[in-house]
Amino acid sequence: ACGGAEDEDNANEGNNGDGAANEEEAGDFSAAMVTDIGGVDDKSFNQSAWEGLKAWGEENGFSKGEGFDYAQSNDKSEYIPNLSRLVRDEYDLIFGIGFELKEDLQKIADQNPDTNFALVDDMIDAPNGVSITFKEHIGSFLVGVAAAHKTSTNKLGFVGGIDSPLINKFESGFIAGAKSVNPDIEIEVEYAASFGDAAKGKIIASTMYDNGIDIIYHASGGTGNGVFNQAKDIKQNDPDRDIWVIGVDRDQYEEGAIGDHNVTLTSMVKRVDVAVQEVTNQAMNGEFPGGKTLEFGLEEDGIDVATTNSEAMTEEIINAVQEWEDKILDGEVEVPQTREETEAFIDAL
Amino acid sequence: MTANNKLFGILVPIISVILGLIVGAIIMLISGHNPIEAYASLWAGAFGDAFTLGETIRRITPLILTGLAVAFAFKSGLFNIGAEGQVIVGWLAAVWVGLAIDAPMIIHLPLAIIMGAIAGGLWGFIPGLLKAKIGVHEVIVTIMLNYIALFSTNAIIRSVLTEQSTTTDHIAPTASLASEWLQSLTYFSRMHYGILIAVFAAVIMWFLIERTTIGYELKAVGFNQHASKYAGMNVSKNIILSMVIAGGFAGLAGAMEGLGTYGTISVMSGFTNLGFDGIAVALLGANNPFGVILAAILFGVLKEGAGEMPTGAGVPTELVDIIIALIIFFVASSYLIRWILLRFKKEGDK
Amino acid sequence: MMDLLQSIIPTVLFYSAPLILTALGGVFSERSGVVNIGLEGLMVMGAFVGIVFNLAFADVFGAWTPWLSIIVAALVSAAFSIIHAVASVSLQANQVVSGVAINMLALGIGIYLTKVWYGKGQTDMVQQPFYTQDLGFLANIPIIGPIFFQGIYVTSYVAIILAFVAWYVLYKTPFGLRLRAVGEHPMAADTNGISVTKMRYIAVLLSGALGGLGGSVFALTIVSNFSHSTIVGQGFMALAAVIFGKWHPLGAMGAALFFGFAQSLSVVGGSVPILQDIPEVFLLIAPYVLTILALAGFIGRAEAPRANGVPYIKGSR
Amino acid sequence: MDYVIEMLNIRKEFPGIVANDNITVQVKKGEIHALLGENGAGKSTLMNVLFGLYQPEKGEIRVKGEKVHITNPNIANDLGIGMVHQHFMLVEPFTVTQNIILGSEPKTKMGNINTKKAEKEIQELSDRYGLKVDPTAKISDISVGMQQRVEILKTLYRGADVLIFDEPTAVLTPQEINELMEIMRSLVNEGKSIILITHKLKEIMEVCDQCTVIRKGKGIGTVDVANTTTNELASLMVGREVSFHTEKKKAEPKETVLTINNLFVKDVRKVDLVKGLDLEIKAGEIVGIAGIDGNGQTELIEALTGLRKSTSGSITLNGKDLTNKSPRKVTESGVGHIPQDRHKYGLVLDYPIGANIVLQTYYQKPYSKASVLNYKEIYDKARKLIKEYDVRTPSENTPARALSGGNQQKAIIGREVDRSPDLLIAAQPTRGLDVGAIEFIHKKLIEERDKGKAVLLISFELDEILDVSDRIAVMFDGKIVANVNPEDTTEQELGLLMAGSQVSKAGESHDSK
Ligand SMILES: Nc1ncnc2c1ncn2[C@@H]1O[C@H](COP(=O)(O)OP(=O)(O)OP(=O)(O)O)[C@@H](O)[C@H]1O
Ligand SMILES: Nc1ncnc2c1ncn2[C@@H]1O[C@H](COP(=O)(O)OP(=O)(O)OP(=O)(O)O)[C@@H](O)[C@H]1O
Ligand SMILES: [Mg+2]
Ligand SMILES: [Mg+2]
Repeated sequence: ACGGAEDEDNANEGNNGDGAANEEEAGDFSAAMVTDIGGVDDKSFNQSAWEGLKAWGEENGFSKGEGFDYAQSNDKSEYIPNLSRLVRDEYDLIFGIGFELKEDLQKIADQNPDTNFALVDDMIDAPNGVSITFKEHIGSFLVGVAAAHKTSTNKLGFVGGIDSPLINKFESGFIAGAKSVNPDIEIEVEYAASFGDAAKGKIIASTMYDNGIDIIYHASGGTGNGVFNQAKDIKQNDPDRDIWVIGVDRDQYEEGAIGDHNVTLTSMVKRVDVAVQEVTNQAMNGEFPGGKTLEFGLEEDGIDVATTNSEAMTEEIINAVQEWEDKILDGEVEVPQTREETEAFIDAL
Repeated sequence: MTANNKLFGILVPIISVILGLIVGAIIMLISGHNPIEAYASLWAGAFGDAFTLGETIRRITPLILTGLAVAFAFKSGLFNIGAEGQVIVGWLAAVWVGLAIDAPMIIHLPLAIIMGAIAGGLWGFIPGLLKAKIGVHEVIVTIMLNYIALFSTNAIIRSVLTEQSTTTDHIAPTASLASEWLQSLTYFSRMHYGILIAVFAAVIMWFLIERTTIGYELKAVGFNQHASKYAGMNVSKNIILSMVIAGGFAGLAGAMEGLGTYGTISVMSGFTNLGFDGIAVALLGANNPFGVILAAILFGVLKEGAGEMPTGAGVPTELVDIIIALIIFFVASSYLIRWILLRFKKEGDK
Repeated sequence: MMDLLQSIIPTVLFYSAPLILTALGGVFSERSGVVNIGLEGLMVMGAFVGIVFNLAFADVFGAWTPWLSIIVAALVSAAFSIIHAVASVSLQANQVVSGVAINMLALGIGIYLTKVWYGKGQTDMVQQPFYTQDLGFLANIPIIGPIFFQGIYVTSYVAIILAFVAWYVLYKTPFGLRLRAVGEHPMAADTNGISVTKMRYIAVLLSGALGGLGGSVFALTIVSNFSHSTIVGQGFMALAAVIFGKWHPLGAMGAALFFGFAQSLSVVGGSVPILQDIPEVFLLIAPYVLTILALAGFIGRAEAPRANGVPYIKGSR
Repeated sequence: MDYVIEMLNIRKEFPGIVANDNITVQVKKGEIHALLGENGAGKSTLMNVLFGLYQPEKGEIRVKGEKVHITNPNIANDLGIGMVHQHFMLVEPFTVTQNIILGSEPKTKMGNINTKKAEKEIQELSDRYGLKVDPTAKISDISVGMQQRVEILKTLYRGADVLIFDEPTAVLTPQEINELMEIMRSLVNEGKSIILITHKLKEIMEVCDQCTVIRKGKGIGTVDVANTTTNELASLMVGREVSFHTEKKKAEPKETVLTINNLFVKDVRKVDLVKGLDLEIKAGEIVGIAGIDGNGQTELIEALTGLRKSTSGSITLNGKDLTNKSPRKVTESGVGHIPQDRHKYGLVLDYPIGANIVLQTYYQKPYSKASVLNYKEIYDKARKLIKEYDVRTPSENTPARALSGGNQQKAIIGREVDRSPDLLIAAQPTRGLDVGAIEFIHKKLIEERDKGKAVLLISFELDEILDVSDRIAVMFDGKIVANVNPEDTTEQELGLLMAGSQVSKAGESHDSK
């Protein structure tokens, strides 16, 4: 049924294990990535990262296995073997996708000073390693703005996966964004204690929507499936009711489709692909920013607010988002990243 | 007859493994993969070089211990589905000690290991106590305790061991089982001294069960509680003891992960599966400690080698899970294999 | 209070329905004397088949797709459970072992085929899941209607009705009497001319069908796609419900509803004033702690069917 | 000839053993036909062949002259053959009715079980043959005797003309045995035929018309019961002369070993079953407890051996208090116990016979030191006892499960006696055993007595009580209601006492409260 061009590409991977004869001479630079649990088809940042790496590879005339590749982890314990295998296969730059790989990537980077490493979503500390992070709080702030404009009940919901500093960043930005537009808006925050518990996500969403919340922003991976499910169910029963979900990491428009409607208001998109491509190019050109932390935000095209649902994201909302985006870029607004900062932020409103 | 049984005892697992691999190959053929390539890459993935060998051994270590945890409880008629939760609390306790205490290695490391075992033992004590005193089915209690261990441990990691972070700091070197020497031998694999502990634990289990009055009582209670009571044994005590020791083994498995492989503990979104794999290991090992070691080696090799199959042959790693499941089936249905073997033997005799 | 009930009850129902269905399967199997640790795997198989069928045929069958999906899932899971039946009934395998293998096999096959067919680790979301609805005139009954019959999955009531059907079958029909006899004293049944093997095969197949139903209902009401994390532990919870419910269909249903209640309380609890100050972790573990306490406190010793887990070998004592 | 059943030249093999070797049995209509043979002779096997549970390797079965192939119990049922098994085939949590109709249930139009109709039919059947069965009772709640009558009803309900009884009296009290004999007679009067397996020659003499004797799987022949004697039957069975009366010297009781004072014990259901029992046993005497099952014997033994707590009263052994001590304490104080259920209590069936020999002493020297077992000592001991007590087993490594009931019992007796306890409690020590084994066990009990030990024998077999005891204590309703000398009493009198008909004594114990 659905599935974009990327998916079809993926579908072929199974068969070219022997590696088709490559038309072009491979250059002497190569890059690879290790996924966290989920794999390159997780419809989330693993997939996004792989798309970036693939785009880079194709730009430079490589094919999978020749110049770029990935190793999939099905379990935490597989990070080290995967990273290590890629080192031994003499890749010049190796990405670890996701904060889960932090410890292991750090270890491998220390052990292999001649190889370059990059960690997405967390920091490593090594001269041969670069940290790639995103300003999720800013993206979340902007979708908060969108939600504040869209809500008719002035009640919003936030569903987090595991209560952690990273997810708190999403929460903080979202609350700040919504309250900036309208300080009277109430925001209910729930954590599912898991990134894979759709049932829990559905129960939380059901409770939230019952309590008059009309827009839920989720930063909870697979748990979010349950949120979408519940929203679509309500929509199915009552097509006139305005119920929305805000997606995370990538554009979750597809997940929101229900008949002629779509409950995905927008998504806070992390352009991991952009970041991966960017860093790989730098490394290839001998400008590897070793030891640095790269923060991808609005300026770097690392954060985006999806507007695929053009019916829901009206001109007016897009303009409002744009307005706040400018304010942030101008430094007029300092978006909070923790709960304490958020409290202070709200008090200052 | 007994000599025959011994022979069967060895032949059945071997034939099962072979059958499992054959069926696995058939599945690959049907789904359009090349089984020879796949098994070659599986082999390379497990034994290809020093690194993979080291990683394979690392993977075997906790499997031996959870296998023992299930096998030990089985010996006294108890089914320990709770190894999973016992691993988690053992891991937590070991890392906690590794982080919180400042002591020379000679004290710190044993203390951390023992605390892991004690935590696991405590997690086995609860279902043991409920079974012995109130007769609550241990299967259901251990299932529930798995979840309780998972969620509680996550909460402790986040709010006690760290400040809302998902991974703890690295344990002090004095509590670490990791060894630079082993790592340098194996090109930075995470092989650690835990394998010695695991093998030692198997010897301990064998000695306990086969050579001591404790084992005599535990087995008797497992076979026949009425007769055990009649013979003056304390049935409740033995049920509890069995679960505590079983939990202790699983707790050790957790300690191996915490002190050896990772040096940290992270918030887990799901189970480690070490406990569930332990069930399979125990079964394939016929609940015999040395059988458990062999079974753990087999599963460790298959699982470690599987990582190489997608890149090496385009075969999804799950094929190995299918093969392991099939092997378990064949072992469990050894009746069939025995029957066939007997047939062959009869033909041969004629 | 009304509001609270109105938000809790439908949640309890949708969460519990898959557990009820699967637990009923467990009741049939264990009542016949075959231990079924493999419920988890049967649910996985059901979820996998339900989703794949739905994805493949949504265009053909339209609104009927989810119903056909769960039926096909039930059939395929029943066929899959034959493995367990052959191993534990005909080949005298250790039934726990066989069940563990079923769990591994189902997940292995599900993900393997997903990767082979779709080229990725999880499927897309289905276009034809189940939706909640108001149940006709029942929804208009004052007080009860809004709580029990508005915004409900029909599958939840299917599960509850099936629980009563299972009770009727087990306790009122010759088939049920024979099935229970086989689980209590297979030799007695055998000497009365009842085929122990046949009854146990039927029971295991029923558990396969019901487990498949449970898994597919879970997938099509809650998750909407299939991946390695679609079914994580629900089968074990269903098994717990079987035991908690003392191997009785209605008991198992009660236990499953209780799990659903505890689960939803852990979410709704956050908005109930008294529960608000309790650290989250306590609400999270509440369902599991409550189950243990309930077993230890009120339910006490649960007697399994006497021949549960014992292979029947003709002529032995 | 109008034979209803003819089993001609039947051969049945099990791996490594020929259980039935060319056996022929012919049963006439309306007769009670006995099957006699030692333990393991092949009687049950032969009947299982007739009932369709086993297939014979050779031979022919004819029912009413027609050659038949009975490949499963359904066919046997259809041919009018019913079997009451040695080990009851009853589903405990089910009701009497459910057990009886199982497999051929009457249905309503709705397809569910027509329980009402079934109950009515069963009540009628029960009344017709005087079986006194309550169709709505649960099996787990009724006595062994009634369970057996349920088994009989099961066959009658299926319209059996030929009933097979496999050792029906082994588990019954004398009263129940008499009732059963009555029932059998009335069945035969109604035109049924019966095949009866029993080890009790007296029963054969009492009710049977013909008797086929089997020895080690071979048919020895069929005799007309009217023209034979018990002695002849016994020597046919074992192939040698057997003495029935146990030779023993007169007892010489010495000091008191066991004193039980006003003991009260509750059963599982928390009902008092032992109600103020007093008993004394001296060194060098065998005290037999006679009584009908269910009068508190089991509870008394359990209280004596520490398996159950008493609610009041005291138990003293050699002057030391043993009340409510743990089984281990009791054992260590010098009590040996041959339990009535050898499979449940006496043995760990999955342990080798060697390990079973040290079931109570494994933790003591020389079998273990500092918790480490010494297998050499254990197996040396086992080999010694196996030889001494003639336990027939391939080796001391053989699992206890593989031994026949008689040999299991001998192993238990060896274990208990070898510890040389001051008090030996023997509960139903010969249940289900053949005369040879019984003879051996009685001899051992008397030897113990002669060594100056106290022996408490509990048995439902009046013969055994009368034969072995030096003194008989009659137990009724939780109390010892009479002490009688075996030489001065008759079965008749004992039976009356056991039924509680001695009013004056009952009044006496009433005062003592
Ligand atoms: N299922 C079986 N498998 C193997 N051998 C068996 C089996 N059943 C019985 N036997 C063997 O067949 C022989 C006859 O056993 P059977 O049970 O018929 O004896 P029996 O005459 O009924 O003895 P008892 O008086 O103790 O009931 C025994 O030696 C026994 O070992
Ligand atoms: N499945 C079996 N396999 C091998 N031998 C068997 C089997 N079943 C029974 N036997 C043999 O049957 C014999 C005993 O059978 P039998 O029914 O005669 O026992 P019994 O003396 O009547 O015991 P019980 O006390 O249970 O009445 C033993 O020799 C035992 O080894
Ligand atoms: Mg017999
Ligand atoms: Mg017998």
